[in-house]
Amino acid sequence: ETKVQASGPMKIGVIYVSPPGDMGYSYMHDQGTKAAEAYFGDKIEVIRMEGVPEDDRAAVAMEQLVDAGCKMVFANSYNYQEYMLQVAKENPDVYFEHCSGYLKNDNMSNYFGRMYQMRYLSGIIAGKMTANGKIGYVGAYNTPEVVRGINAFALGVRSVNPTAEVRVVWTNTWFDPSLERQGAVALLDSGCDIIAQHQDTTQPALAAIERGKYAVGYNADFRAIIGDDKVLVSPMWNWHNYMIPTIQSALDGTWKSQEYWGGLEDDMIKLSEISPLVPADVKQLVSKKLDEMAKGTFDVFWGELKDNTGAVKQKAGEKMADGDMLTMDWFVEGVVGKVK
Amino acid sequence: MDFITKLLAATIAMGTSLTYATLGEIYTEKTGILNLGMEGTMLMGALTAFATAYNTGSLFLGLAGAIVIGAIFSAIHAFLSITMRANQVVSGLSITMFGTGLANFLGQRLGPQTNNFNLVGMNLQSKFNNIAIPGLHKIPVIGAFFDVSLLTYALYLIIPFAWFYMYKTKYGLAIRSVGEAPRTASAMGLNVARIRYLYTIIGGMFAGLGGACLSLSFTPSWNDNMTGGKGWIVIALVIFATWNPGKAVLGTLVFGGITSLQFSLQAAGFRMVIPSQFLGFSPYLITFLTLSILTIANQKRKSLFSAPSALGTSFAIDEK
Amino acid sequence: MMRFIIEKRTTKSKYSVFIVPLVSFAISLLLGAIVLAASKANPFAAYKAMFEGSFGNIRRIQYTLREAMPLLMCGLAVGIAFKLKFWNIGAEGQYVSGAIGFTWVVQFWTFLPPVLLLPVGLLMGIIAGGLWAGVPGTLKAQWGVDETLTTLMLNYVAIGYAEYLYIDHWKAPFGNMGTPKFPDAAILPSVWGRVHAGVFFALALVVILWFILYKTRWGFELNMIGKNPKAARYQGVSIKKNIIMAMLFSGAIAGLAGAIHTSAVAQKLTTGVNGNYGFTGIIIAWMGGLNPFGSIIVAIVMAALSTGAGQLQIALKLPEAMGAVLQGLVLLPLLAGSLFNEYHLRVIKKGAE
Amino acid sequence: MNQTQSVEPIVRMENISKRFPGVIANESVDLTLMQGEVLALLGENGAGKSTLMNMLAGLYRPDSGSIHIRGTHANIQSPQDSMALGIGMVHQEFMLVGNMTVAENIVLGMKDLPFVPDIDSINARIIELSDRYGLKVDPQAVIHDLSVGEQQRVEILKLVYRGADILILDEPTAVLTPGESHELNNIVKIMLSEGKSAIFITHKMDEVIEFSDKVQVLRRGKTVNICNTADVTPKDLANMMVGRDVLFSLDRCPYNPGGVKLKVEQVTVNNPLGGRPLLDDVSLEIHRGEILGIAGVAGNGQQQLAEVITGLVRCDRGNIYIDGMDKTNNTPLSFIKAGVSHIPADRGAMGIVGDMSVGENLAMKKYRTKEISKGVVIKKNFLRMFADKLIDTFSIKTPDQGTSVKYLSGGNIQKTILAREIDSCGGILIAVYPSRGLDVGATEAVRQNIIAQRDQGNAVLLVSEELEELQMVADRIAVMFEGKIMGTRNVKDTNTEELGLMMAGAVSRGA
Ligand SMILES: Nc1ncnc2c1ncn2[C@@H]1O[C@H](COP(=O)(O)OP(=O)(O)OP(=O)(O)O)[C@@H](O)[C@H]1O
Ligand SMILES: Nc1ncnc2c1ncn2[C@@H]1O[C@H](COP(=O)(O)OP(=O)(O)OP(=O)(O)O)[C@@H](O)[C@H]1O
Ligand SMILES: [Mg+2]
Ligand SMILES: [Mg+2]
Repeated sequence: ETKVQASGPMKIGVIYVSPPGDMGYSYMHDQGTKAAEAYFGDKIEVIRMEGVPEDDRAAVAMEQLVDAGCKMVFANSYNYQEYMLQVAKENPDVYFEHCSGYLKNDNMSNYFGRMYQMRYLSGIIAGKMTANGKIGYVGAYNTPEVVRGINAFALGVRSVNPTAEVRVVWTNTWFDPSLERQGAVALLDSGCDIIAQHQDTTQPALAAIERGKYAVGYNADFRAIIGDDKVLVSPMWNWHNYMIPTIQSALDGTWKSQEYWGGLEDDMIKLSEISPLVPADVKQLVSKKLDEMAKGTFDVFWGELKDNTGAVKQKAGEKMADGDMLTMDWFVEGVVGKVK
Repeated sequence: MDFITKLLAATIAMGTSLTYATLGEIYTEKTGILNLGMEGTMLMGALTAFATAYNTGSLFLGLAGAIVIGAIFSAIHAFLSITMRANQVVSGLSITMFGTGLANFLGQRLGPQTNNFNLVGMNLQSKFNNIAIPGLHKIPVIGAFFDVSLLTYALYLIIPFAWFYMYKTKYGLAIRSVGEAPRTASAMGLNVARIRYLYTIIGGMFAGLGGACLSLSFTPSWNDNMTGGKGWIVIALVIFATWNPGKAVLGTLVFGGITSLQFSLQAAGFRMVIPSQFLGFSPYLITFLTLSILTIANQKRKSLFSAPSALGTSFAIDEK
Repeated sequence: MMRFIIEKRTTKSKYSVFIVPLVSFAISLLLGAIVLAASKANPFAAYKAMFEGSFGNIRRIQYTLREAMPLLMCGLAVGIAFKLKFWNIGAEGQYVSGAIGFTWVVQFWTFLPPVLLLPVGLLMGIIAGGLWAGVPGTLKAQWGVDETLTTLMLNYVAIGYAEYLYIDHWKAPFGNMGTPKFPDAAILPSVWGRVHAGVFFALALVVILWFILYKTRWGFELNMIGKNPKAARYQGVSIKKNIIMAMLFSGAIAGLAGAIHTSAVAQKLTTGVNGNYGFTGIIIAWMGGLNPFGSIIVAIVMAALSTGAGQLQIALKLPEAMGAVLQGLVLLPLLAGSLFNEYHLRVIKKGAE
Repeated sequence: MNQTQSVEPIVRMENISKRFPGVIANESVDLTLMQGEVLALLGENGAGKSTLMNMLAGLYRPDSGSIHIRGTHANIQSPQDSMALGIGMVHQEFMLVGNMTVAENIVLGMKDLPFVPDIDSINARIIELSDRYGLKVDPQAVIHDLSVGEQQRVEILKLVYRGADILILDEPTAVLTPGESHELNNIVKIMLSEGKSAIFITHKMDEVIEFSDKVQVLRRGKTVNICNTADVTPKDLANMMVGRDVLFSLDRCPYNPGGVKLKVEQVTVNNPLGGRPLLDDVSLEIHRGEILGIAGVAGNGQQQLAEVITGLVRCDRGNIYIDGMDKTNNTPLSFIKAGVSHIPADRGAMGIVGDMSVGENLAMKKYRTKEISKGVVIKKNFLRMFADKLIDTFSIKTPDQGTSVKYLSGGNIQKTILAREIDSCGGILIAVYPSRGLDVGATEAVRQNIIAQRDQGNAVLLVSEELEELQMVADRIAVMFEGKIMGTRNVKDTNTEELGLMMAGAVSRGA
C-alpha cells in the first residue's frame, strides 16, 4: 500500500520520559531527533512530548500525537511498550518505534543499543587509571540493563587489572541529584578513586572530581559538560544512526517492523573523546579492542565467566545469548556488592 | 573512627539543606501555620539561587534570590491561609504543585541561549566549597564539623540563635503564644495575623535557603525536581524535633545519617540480606517507628510530642 | 469613611456556591493567561488546546473520566478521614498497598478458579489498603501518635516496598521493571471504550458515602467526633473505635482505587503505581467541600487539567511543566475564593466624628 | 489633667452599636464611668455585656459610636491601644497560654519589654506584687498545673503588673469557689482603694451590692436602667434584668425517697500523674426521688466522681451499681443506656459541639432512638420537630434550630444542654455546677428543672460550690475533701458552719 503524504512534511511524534534538558538519557535521544530534523529539513515535522509518565498517560500521549497527524511515533522508555503496543494495534496506519523494550507488532518495532560494549571499553580505561584498584559504580536500579553495564565495565577493568574491584551502590532512582551524589561520596569515602555511573545527572562524576578523583560519565560527554579532564571518558548513545534510516524508510514506504539491538558495528553507541590525562598506550589498547569488537572477533560476554561468589556461569569458549544478557541478574567476579 | 567521621561529614553535607528548611518550618508552625508548600518553595529557591548565581556570577546574589523567592512563595501561603482563611493543608499542597511546576518550567527558560535557554548542564564558576579549619578538622569524629561549607558554618550560629530567639526573647514569647493560644495572644495586644505573616514568610526564606544549599553547594547544578522530596522530609523533621529549633539538627542528623549509612554500608561491600529498596525507605520507616515508640513511651508527658495547639487553624478575634 | 470587615455568613448563600468558584476560575484563567503570554504563547490557543486535549473527542473524554476515577476514589477516601479531622495524607500509600494486595492475589493465588480472581483480588486490595491506614489509625486512637506524620511516612514505605516487588522480587523474567501482565480474568472489563467497570465502584461509593455521612447515625457520630471529640465521647460515642473504623474505611477505599486502577489500566504492578492520586485526593476532598457529589466535579476538573496538559506540548510546543503551572494557578484562586462561601464582606459606614 | 479629671468621666462610651452575624449585640449603648467609681454591669446571658467591654478592651471594634477616655477621644483599634490607655480587662474566659509559665503569661505582649526579658527581675516583681495584694502564685509555675482559682489570680496579676487603672472584670468569680471568690474580692477592694476605677460584670447580686456605686442594666443589647446601687434591692435588679418577677424560693414535693437507684461502693481513681488518688474510697447511694448534693471546694474530686458515674473515667478499685446491676468501668454509652444523664462542668469543652446546630446538639442523646432515627438513618424532619419541641419547652433563645450552637449566649448554651439531658434522663441525673455563670433568671430555671426531676422520682446528683444552692435544692449533702467523702448530712440536720468545716477537711463527728 502507498503512504503518500497529501502535502507538507511527515509529522513525527517523539515521547521522552524526562525533559530532554536533563543532559542524560532523554537529552541524548533528543540529540538524535535534532540530527534527524537537520538531515530531513522540511520533509519532517517533529512534535515532542516530554516528561510523559510510564503509565497509562503514555497511551494518552501517543493517541494525542496520532490525533495531531503523526505518521510515526518514537518513545524512549521501557515501560511505554505495552501502551505503545495497544495504541499501535488501534492505529495500523502509523509506525511505532519503541526504544529499549521487546514487544513488537506489524507496525511497531523495538530498538536499543549494546551499550555494554562501550562500558567494557571505559572499564579498560578505569582499570588502567586506578591507583589503588578500587573503583566505585553508582547504579540506579538493579535491572538487567544496569547489571549488564556493571558487569561489562568490571570485565573491562579486570582485563587490564585482574585484582581490581568494582564497588556498587544502588540509589533506586534514575534521577535524584542528592542521592546520586551521596552514593558517590560513600564510595569515595570507602576508598574508591574512580567513580563510574549509570545515572542521569552529573553529580556522581562531580563528587569524584571535587575530591581530585577520576570519573567515567554516561549518556552525554561529561568532560565537555563539566569541563574537567578528570572525566576520563563517557560511553554515549548515537540514536540518530537508528532514527535517520528508520525515518527514511518510512518516507520511502519501505518501513518494516523489526527488533533491533545495534552495537558497535551499527554505530549506535560510541565513546566520547578520551581525556588527555589517559596515556596514549591505554588509548591504543581501547581502539584495538574497539576494532576487534567492530570486526566481530571479540565481544564482552564471551569465554568463561564466574559470578562474584566464584560460581562458573559460562564455560570457556561459549558466547552469551542475547536472551541471557537481557535477563542478567548476577555480578561477575570482581564486583563487590549484590544485585538483590 | 574514620568511618564514623566520614559518615558524619556526608550526613552534615546533605543535612544542611534540610536543617535550614526545618528551622524555617518550625518557626512557621510555631505560630500555628502549617506550610506543606515546602517542597515547592525549596525547589523554587534552588532554581532561583542557581539562575541568579549563573547569570550574575555571584553566589551571594544567588542566596539573596533564593531568600526573596522563598518569601514570595510563603507570602502566597500566608495570604491564602491567614487573610483568606483557606485550608492550610490544601493551600500548601497547591503551592507545592505550583512551585515545582514553575521551577521546572523556568529552568528551561533562564539558561544561556547556547543551551536553548536550559539551565540543566550549566556550571557555576564557583560554589560554596568546604572550608577546613586548620587543626580542628583533623580531630576524629567531631573534625567533620570543621570541614564544611560556609552555609553549614552559618548554621552553627543560626541554630543556637534560633533556639535563643524562640525561648528567651520577647518575640519568641509572642510566637509561642500565637501558635498555642491565638485568642489570648490577641487579647494581650499581639497582632496575631502580623506575627503569623512574618514567620510564615521567614519560614519560606529559610526554605528558599535550603533549596539554595542544594543548587549552590551540595549538588551545584540545576535539575528538574532536584529537591527530590526533601520538602516532605522537612515536615517529618519538624515533628521529630518536637518543634524545638535547638533540636532541628538532631532529626536532620538521624534522617540524613540513615541515608548516608545505607550508602556507606553498600560501598563497604556489606553483603546485604536486606534489599536496597528496603534501605531506601528505611529512614521513613525508622521515623515512623521512632515517633510511634516515643509517643507511646511518653504517654504521660503528652506535651513533649504535641503540636502547637492552634496549628492549622485560622483565627479571627471576633469569631467564636 | 468606610470600613470593610469580613464577616461569617450565618446561612450559606445559594448563589455563592456557584458564583464563587466561577469567579475564581475566571481569575485563574486570567492569571494563567498572563503566564502564558509571558511565555510567548497565545493564551486562547493554549486554553483551547487544553480543552481539546481533555474533552476534544470521545476517546479523550473517556481518558479524562478514567483518570478521574482514582482521583475521585482517593478524594472520597481522604474525605471520610477528614470528617474526623484526621489528616490522612497517606492515601497515596494506601492506594499503593491496595495495588500490591491485588497483584499478590492475581499473580500467586493460582489455586483460585479464574472467576474468583477478580473479586478476591479486589477484596485483598481493600484489605491491604485498610490495614495500611489501620496502623496509623490504631496508633492515633490508642496512643495519640500524630497521624499527619505517620501516614506521610507510610506512603514512602509502601512505595518503596512496591518498587522492591516490581523491580526485584516479583519482576517478570524479561525486561526492566514490572510484574508479568495479569491474566485476563484479573482485568476489570471496559464498559465504555477506555472507561472501565471501576466507574460503577466509584459512583456507588459516592452514593454510599453521601448516605453514610449525611443520613446515618454513624455519619452524625463522625461529625461530632470531628468537631468536638470530648463532647462526642461524653455522648457515648467511642472515639477510638470510630477513628480506627473510619481509617480502615478510608484506607479500604484508597486500596480499592489502587486495586482497580492496577487491574484495569496498568494491568500489572509496575512503575507509575504511585501516580500521586492519593495526594491530589486531598485537594479533591477539600475542594469538593467534603461532599461526595462535589468531589465528582472536582475530580473531573483535575483529571482534565492533567489530560489536557499534553495538548499544550503538541499544539503550542510548550514544555510539560507548563501543565503543572496552570494546575497550580487554578487551585490558588479557588482557595482564596473559598473564603466567600463562608464569609461575606460587610461595609461599615462611619458617621462623621 | 487634674482639672478635667473631676468633671470628665474617665470612660465615656457613646452611642455604641455592634452587630454580629445574626445578632445585634449592642445597640446605641451609652456608658460612663467616673474616676474611682465602680460600675456594675448587669444583664441576662447574651445581653451584650462582654461585647461592650471587649470594645473598650480593643478586642472588637464598634460598628458605630465613640469612646472617650479621660475626656479625650480614643481611637481604640487593638488591645494594645486599650492597654496604653491604662485599661485592663479580666475576660470571661481565661486568657492564658496553658503551656507557658505564669511570668511569661504576665509579660506577654507588653510593649516596653526588652528584647531579652530579664526573667529574674520579672519574677521578683511578680512576687513583690503578689505579696502586696495577697495573691499567692509561683511565677515559675506552668499554667496547666494551676487550679482555676490560681489561674484567676494570674489574670488579676496581669492587670496589676501592667499598672492598669481602669479595670474591667467580666464575671471574675463565676468559676471560683466561695472561698476563692472572697479572696479575689478582697484583692479587688485593695485595688479600688488605690484609686482605680472599675467596671464589674457579675450575676451575683451580693457582689453587686457589696462593690458597686452604680448599676447599669442591659437587656437585648440596650440599656434598660442606670441607677445608684444604694437605691435598689437585689430583687429589683433581678427584675430589671429579666424584665419580670424572679422567684427566689422554689416549690418542691415533700422528701419521700424511694429505693436505691445508684450505688457507688469504695471507688478509687488513681492520679495518672502520681500523688494522692483523685477519688479515695468513695461510697455513696442515691435514692429515687432524691437530690444528693455534693459540696466541696472545686478540685477535691467532684468532677471525677461525676465522670466515674458516667463512665468517662475508669475506676481503679470499687464498684458502681445502677438498679443493682454492676456497671463498673462500662462504656459511657452503657451508662447512657442505663438512664444516666449528665450536665458536665465544662459546658463549652464537653457539653456541646459548637459547630453543630442547636437542633443537632439537642438530639445528641436521642439520635439513637426511634424518636429521631429509623434504623441507622437519621430522619431530618423528626430531628427538626424534636428540636423545636425542646426549644419551646425550655425557652431556649435561638434564631432557629439550625443555628450553630456556639452563637448562643452562655445561658442559652446551658439551657440547650439541660434540655437535652433532662429530656433523655432515664432515672439518674448528674448535674455538675449547672448554674455556674448563669444569670438569675437562668439559674432559677435550672434549679426548677432539677427539682422537677426529683419530683418525678429520678435520682439526682448535684455538684455545686455554692452551699446556699445546695441547701436550697438538695435533700442530702455529702461533702468531699481531697477525694474523700467527709460525711453525708440531711439538709435539715445540718448548717452552713458544719458543712464549711467539713469542706475544709475537718473530720466529721460520725456519719
Ligand atoms: N518580629 C516579631 N516577632 C514576634 N513578635 C513580635 C514581632 N514584632 C512584634 N511582635 C510582638 O508584637 C508586640 C507588638 O508589636 P509592636 O511592634 O507594636 O511592639 P514593639 O514593642 O514596638 O515591637 P518592636 O520593638 O518590634 O517595634 C510586641 O510586643 C511583640 O511581642
Ligand atoms: N464573636 C461573636 N460572634 C458572634 N456572636 C457573638 C460573638 N460574641 C458574642 N456574640 C453574641 O452577641 C450577643 C451578646 O453576647 P455577650 O457575650 O456580649 O453577652 P453577655 O451579656 O456577656 O452574656 P453572658 O452573661 O452569657 O456572658 C449574644 O447573642 C452572643 O451570642
Ligand atoms: Mg459575657
Ligand atoms: Mg513597634
